[in-house]
Amino acid sequence: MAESSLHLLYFAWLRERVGLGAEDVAVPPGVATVADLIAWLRRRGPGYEAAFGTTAPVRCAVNQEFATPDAAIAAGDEIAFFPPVTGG
Amino acid sequence: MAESSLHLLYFAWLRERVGLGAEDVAVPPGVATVADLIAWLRRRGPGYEAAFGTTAPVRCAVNQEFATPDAAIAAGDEIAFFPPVTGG
Amino acid sequence: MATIRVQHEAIDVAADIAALTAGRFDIGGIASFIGTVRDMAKGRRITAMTLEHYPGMTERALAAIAAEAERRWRLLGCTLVHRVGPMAPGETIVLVLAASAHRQDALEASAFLIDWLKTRAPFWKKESFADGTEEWVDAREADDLAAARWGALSG
Amino acid sequence: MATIRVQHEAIDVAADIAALTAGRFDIGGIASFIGTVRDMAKGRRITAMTLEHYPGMTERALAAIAAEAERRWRLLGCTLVHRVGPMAPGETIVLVLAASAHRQDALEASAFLIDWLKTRAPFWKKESFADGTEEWVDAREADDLAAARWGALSG
Repeated sequence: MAESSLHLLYFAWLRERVGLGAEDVAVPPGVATVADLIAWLRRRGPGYEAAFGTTAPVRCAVNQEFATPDAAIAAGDEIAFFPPVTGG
Repeated sequence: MAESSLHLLYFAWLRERVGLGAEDVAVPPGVATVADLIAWLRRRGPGYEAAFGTTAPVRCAVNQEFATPDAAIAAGDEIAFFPPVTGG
Repeated sequence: MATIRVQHEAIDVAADIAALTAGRFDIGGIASFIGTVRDMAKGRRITAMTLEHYPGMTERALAAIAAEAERRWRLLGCTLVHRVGPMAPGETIVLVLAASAHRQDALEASAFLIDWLKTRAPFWKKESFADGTEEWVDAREADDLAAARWGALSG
Repeated sequence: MATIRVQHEAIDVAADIAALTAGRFDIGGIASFIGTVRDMAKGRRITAMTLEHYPGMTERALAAIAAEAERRWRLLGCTLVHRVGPMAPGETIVLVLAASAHRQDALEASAFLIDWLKTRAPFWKKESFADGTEEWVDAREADDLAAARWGALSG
């Protein structure tokens, strides 16, 4: 199987730790869920490890809908990572 | 005992039926409660009977505090009659 | 602390919000309720609404309602403005504002204030209909029920 | 039907109330919630608050929240305006308006709208303190509890 291209977004302190707000990545076929993607991202460098390797809660949206770690992901998806929301 | 002088106020449809918004009255000693006063007022004329002799609910305030029919009244009191409130 | 006003003039909501919040940096939320004149009642078209009140008692009753809200919730400000006299459909009859550090206090207090105002402040509405007739508005049982859920006067 | 806006500009509460009610004579009440920036957090003085959001998802989330309110209550109008970017203490972060024929719908809807907005719309607050440090605001458990009392998304 070919690699999947994903559009990733990072917000708030996840953006600051990763060091960028958006990127396109190509992930190997085994990365099939949000949890898989997080595990794969953590191996990409210390910024990712600082963002995803903490006990602080991280939330996710797939194609602009809140998603849980077991949510499936597919090529072309827009996947965003961010802390619990604090608007209002 | 001497007669008691009361300051009476009428609002909304009670004012319209009585035909005036305010009056001072001197009531005989036996008129000791709001209920006594209403009974006494009803004998004063058709306007009063039209105001107080109906099944429509009438509310009362003695010295600007809501009062029940058994509330005592005394010389110098300001006593207001009105329908249930409908503000806001 | 509360601002209480009964007035013939139109209610300026923005001015009252500005007055409540001027120079304040401890307020986290302001909840408000604005009551407006509708143009229909019981299927009939209304051309005007006239509010009568009991001068003196009105201000006392509004102050008592505001004081009760300030006892029940942690408020940083509270405003009750009620219009009297004739007004047209679309105009504002009443403005309730409650300010607090955290929103729940303001939200609950504003609902309480309007519920109690509707059942405990001496105002009476008269509707003028398009056919020239006028009618005093009957008290709504729904208003009594809404007010009752807050329980009795404390203290 | 709902008005949804995310903006850098200051929020003009009076203008949004006017827009919601313009030409309408069926509205009996407008409930609102205005969230403002406080100048203290955890005992420290705040000099600025910066709101980040997720463009695209934000508008979708706000529209979904408004649609849910319109399903649950009989509303005649609904406005959600949220500011983003930097703002000073005392400024308005968020405005919620709900209009209805009878007040209970508007009051409950406005409380619901702000509770859900705080837990379901992708905004993040960063506080700048007087000592030059900055901190992302942690989500409040109280907000989750407030949102939870309205139950789950319907339909």
